[in-house]
Amino acid sequence: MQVKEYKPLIVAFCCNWCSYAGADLAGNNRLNYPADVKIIRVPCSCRVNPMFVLRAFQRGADGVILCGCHPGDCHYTSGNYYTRRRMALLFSMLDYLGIEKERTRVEWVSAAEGAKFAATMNDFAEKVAALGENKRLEDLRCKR
Amino acid sequence: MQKITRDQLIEKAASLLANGTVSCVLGWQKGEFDYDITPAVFETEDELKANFVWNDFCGANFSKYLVSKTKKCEGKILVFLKPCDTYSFNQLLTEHRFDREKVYAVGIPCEGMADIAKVKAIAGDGISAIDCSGEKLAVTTIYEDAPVMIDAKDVLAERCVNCKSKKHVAYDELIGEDGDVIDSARFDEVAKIEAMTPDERFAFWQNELSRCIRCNACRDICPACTCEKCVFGNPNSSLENKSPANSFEEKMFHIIRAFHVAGRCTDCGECSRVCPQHIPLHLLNRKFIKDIDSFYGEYQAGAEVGSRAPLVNYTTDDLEPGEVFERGDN
Amino acid sequence: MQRIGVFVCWCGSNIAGTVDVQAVSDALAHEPGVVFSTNYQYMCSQAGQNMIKDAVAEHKLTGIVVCSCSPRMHEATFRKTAAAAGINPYMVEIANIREQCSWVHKDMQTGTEKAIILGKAAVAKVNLNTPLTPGESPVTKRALVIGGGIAGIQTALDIADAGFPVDIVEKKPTIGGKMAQLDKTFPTLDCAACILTPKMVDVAQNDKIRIFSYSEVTDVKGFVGNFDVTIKKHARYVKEDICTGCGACTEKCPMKKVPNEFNLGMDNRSAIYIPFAQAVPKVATIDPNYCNMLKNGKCGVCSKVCAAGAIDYTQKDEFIEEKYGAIVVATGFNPISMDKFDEFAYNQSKDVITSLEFERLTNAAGPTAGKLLRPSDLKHPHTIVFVQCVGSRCDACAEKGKEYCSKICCMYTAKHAMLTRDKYPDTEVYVFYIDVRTPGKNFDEFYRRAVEEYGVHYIKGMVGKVTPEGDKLKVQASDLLANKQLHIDADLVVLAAAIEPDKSARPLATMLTASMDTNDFFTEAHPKLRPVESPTAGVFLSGACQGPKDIPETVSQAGAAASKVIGLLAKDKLTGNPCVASSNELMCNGCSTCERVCPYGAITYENKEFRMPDRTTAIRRIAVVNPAVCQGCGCCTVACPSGAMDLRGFANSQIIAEVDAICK
Amino acid sequence: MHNKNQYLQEELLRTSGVNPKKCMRCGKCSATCPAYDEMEYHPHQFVNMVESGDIEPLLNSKSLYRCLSCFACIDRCPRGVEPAKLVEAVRLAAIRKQGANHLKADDVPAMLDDDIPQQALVSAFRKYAK
Repeated sequence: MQVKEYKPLIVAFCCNWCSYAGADLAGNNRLNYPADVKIIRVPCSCRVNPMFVLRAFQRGADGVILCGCHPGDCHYTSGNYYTRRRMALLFSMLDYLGIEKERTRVEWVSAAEGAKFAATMNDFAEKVAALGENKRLEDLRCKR
Repeated sequence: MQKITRDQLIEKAASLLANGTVSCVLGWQKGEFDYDITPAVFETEDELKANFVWNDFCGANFSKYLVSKTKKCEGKILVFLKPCDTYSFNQLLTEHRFDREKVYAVGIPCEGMADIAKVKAIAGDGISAIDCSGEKLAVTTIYEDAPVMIDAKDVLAERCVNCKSKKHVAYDELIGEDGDVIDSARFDEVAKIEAMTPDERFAFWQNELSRCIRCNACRDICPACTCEKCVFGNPNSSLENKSPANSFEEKMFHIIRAFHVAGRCTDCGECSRVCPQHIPLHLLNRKFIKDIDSFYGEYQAGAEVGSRAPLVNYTTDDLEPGEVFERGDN
Repeated sequence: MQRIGVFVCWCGSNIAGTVDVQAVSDALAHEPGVVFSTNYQYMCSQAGQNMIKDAVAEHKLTGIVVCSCSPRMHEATFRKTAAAAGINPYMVEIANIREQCSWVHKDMQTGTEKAIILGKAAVAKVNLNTPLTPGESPVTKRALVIGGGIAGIQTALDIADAGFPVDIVEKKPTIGGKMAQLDKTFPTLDCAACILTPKMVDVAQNDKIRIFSYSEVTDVKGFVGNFDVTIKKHARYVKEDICTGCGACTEKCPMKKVPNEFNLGMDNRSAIYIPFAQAVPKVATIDPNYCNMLKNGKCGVCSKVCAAGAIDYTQKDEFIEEKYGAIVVATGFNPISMDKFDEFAYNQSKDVITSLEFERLTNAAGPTAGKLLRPSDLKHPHTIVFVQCVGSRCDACAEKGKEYCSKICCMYTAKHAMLTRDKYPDTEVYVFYIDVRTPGKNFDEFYRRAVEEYGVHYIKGMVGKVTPEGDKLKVQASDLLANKQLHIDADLVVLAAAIEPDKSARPLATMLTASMDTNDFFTEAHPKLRPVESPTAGVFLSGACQGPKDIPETVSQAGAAASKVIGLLAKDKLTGNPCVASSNELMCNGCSTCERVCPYGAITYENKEFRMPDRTTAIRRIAVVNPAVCQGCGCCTVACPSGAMDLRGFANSQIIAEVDAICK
Repeated sequence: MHNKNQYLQEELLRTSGVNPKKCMRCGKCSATCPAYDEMEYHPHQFVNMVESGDIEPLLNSKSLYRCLSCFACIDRCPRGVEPAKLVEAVRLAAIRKQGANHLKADDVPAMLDDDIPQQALVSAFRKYAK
């Protein structure tokens, strides 16, 4: 039997003003990062509902990362401050449920930080790949 | 045994009905058994005398019922509030969920409520009657002639063992004496889980949540879950999920539910009380409360009306989501 | 069900080089809702756009997915195409398969696989798209210019010229800014005052322009076309409308030991002062930190000598609220502090000065009345060393200095050197440079003249150390071309200090919600194509607040900003962004959570009567979003527990559909 | 440009932690150097020569030992290049080339002398015991 090479599936939510532009800049500068990362554009990191994060995990994502403007630089003044609180609590809760904390991350990437975007994605993809498939979030109910 | 008696409460309710202050009374009445007490609306003194109950099983928090009852009832509603109920009462006022003018709140002291599961563990199954009027609970079963006498302290519900406050934060009138906010050990259980390894935590929660049958009792009883339409019951939300379709959904449901009430949950403990599967759901809510206290400073939802909940607030130097794992207490 | 057309762009080989575009269009053809799928070399070209229009007509498309470059690039283009083809522009979604796929991945197979998934996500989203129509809001036909330097002055004049009222807010007692402090201007060497002060007078006399001098902006609310701005007018203790600017008070004021900031502290002024002769408005200002009357109630001389009776010691700060349709930021620059550059002995010797101080030393209205005398002993300096790039072009990690080139130093140093040699042929002038950067009309010719005609010694190398010794400054420097170390006994050392944005810019940016780069320069909406607009609608950038600039460049940018403002104010109504939040009243709890997180105050509540399921009616409190005020961040949608609040264009269901498509 | 000393160059960059590509050729290091006149190759040349792989002349130059390690160049370099660290690395390379690059713990007692500061021994040990 041929063993299929494990490829993590990573969903990245990027705010339109900073991080999505940062991702575009990474592209403009031809900075490589794994194709496992798929970006979803949202107007602001504060648009990301914890439900979206869980939904991604539920549907088989191995890692979810949120990128937004640096605190203080939010296009909408304060959106990312709320994101920061929401995700701090959500991530802490996931950790409390015994889910690997490396599967979730929030990173502030400005429109000027193409290199940081690529480096972040490389690092995150590597960490998620090291964890392997996301079993825990799928299987909490079923005892095996 | 509770310090105030059923008769005192009926007398108070009857007089307020008689002088026209209120037009109906939100109180407890006996269900099928002595211990499954249900909320009820009373409109006359006779109804009160016939069915009103006040004993160690009157745990139900009435605050939530005010949301719909104030819209339906002509005139004011009398509601009896135990100390922990008053926090929910305030939280709902903060969220403009009912009209304060339509409620006459009577604060009543509470000596803690009994957990029927603990009673059954001592007295056994087949309980036919429980008398709470004496020093001890007298539990009669169909198997024994003499009632089993149980010390109320031994069967206190978990939330009452870890009671956070005997102080009423809202009322129009108080019967009996007011107590104080208590320095409870309610976060000890959370800390114990936090101290486990990730694998142990996972195993713990897998064991607990795997019992969930998605009856939605926790949601329906929760005084913070008063949404006109729950996202999990809304076919247009893309998240409609009335029963678990796949293995992940209990967790999704419980995390989201806990998240939706984070910063709004007063830790009244109703979710755990009503869970037919005895899942310690309060440990999810308390985790958020503990985190909020340690990340953003102590905050008690419902302690005052109009306070800004931690999730609709921020400071420019809040800790980063990545830092929650670096903290010593995690 | 939608009828979706998918259009995959090759972008020449930019996409097609790494993504099998045929495979992508084939794969997406089978997605739900897709009735047509194709690929083409350049979708954004006229031919590509026509292809879309034809397909819409032929296949009765209701939605369009373009797999191409970033939506930040061509979303607007394809939306226009859709509109021209008769589809609502918001039925278009872009799958970014260039910047976020073909350009970052090398392998054809992975690139193609990813492109297909991104395309599927876009298709999934379009399936849930609904036609959106932008709302309209009125435009307040008045502009605010923050900063009264040459940038602000030029912008205000140009806007006023088009017939719109403009207010200038300047934090100093007079407009004029840095240019008013300059002596001559490169490359033509005309005197700064001669070309600036007429413009200042024009501003004062223009009945469309109001000047709020000695004032600052303290609060900005609202949005493009409808800003509500609070301006704090500092008490100057002189009634502006009565003071004639005669200057009698400044002469009689007994407190004369106040460092004169206009001459950078190289001489003194009185506690009541007019910054300089051509100040606009030409009215006196009392410095409360030094005035004896204000400090301890003893004096009152100025009040006695003022024939007009303009002095008012009881004046208080005043807050003015005004509505504006557009805001221009022209907050300018300052030279950086030299405190961290110990090696140049700036704080040890008065004879080590910055270039701006040199400007004042050579200016006829300066502390030495235009004679080049060194500050310590007022003797004529015979050997002058100019050091370039002090604090510019530093490593990003270095604690001192800036990473960028300050752009203006090469030219003003050439100017200083040339003028010195011209006026004082007996001086030796050395300029230490790393590179001489003179890209500008007549700039290099100017620099060459300094070297060839005026005999300025340009030395490639840096000054390592300046040591004051007796009345000399020992300068140790390297000459890289001669490969030797030089030791020069100089009388005066002039440092070309890097420039940085004014300190007031950062808090202002926060108020305006305009973004800044790491150096606190304002970010432009597009570095090449929208250089005078901030990404925040209705906020425009003029002058050095956006990046280092010389005068010609500042003036042209100021004019450009003005033309953008005029374009905005010429409209009677603005069409807004239709991607705003809206609340489903049937689900709304009226809990006020959304209102608390909204940064724009766009959400209000009203009581509405509802029919309940049991046929009774009840009054419920529900949230209402003002679409003209909402900017569409979506913060409220997450705060809302019931999911009643949703964001058009980025609805919960749409994002979840994208998540599902990606995770399938 | 062909670089015959690639191995040595990489070694120098690794041991020094210096990136000579950051240099913008301003010459401030040389301008600031108190030992400039004693040197055949000056600090900015040092950086330049290491970058271009022209390392042999440096290894054989007395300049190497004229550097006082005063670190003025490190302090004042606007680009954070740290030339003194490069000089130090070349010195180490020169010593290693002579085979005298190792100091064994056993050799230390013989070298003990009341006049040698303890610090000198420790730093020598740290440097040559690698």
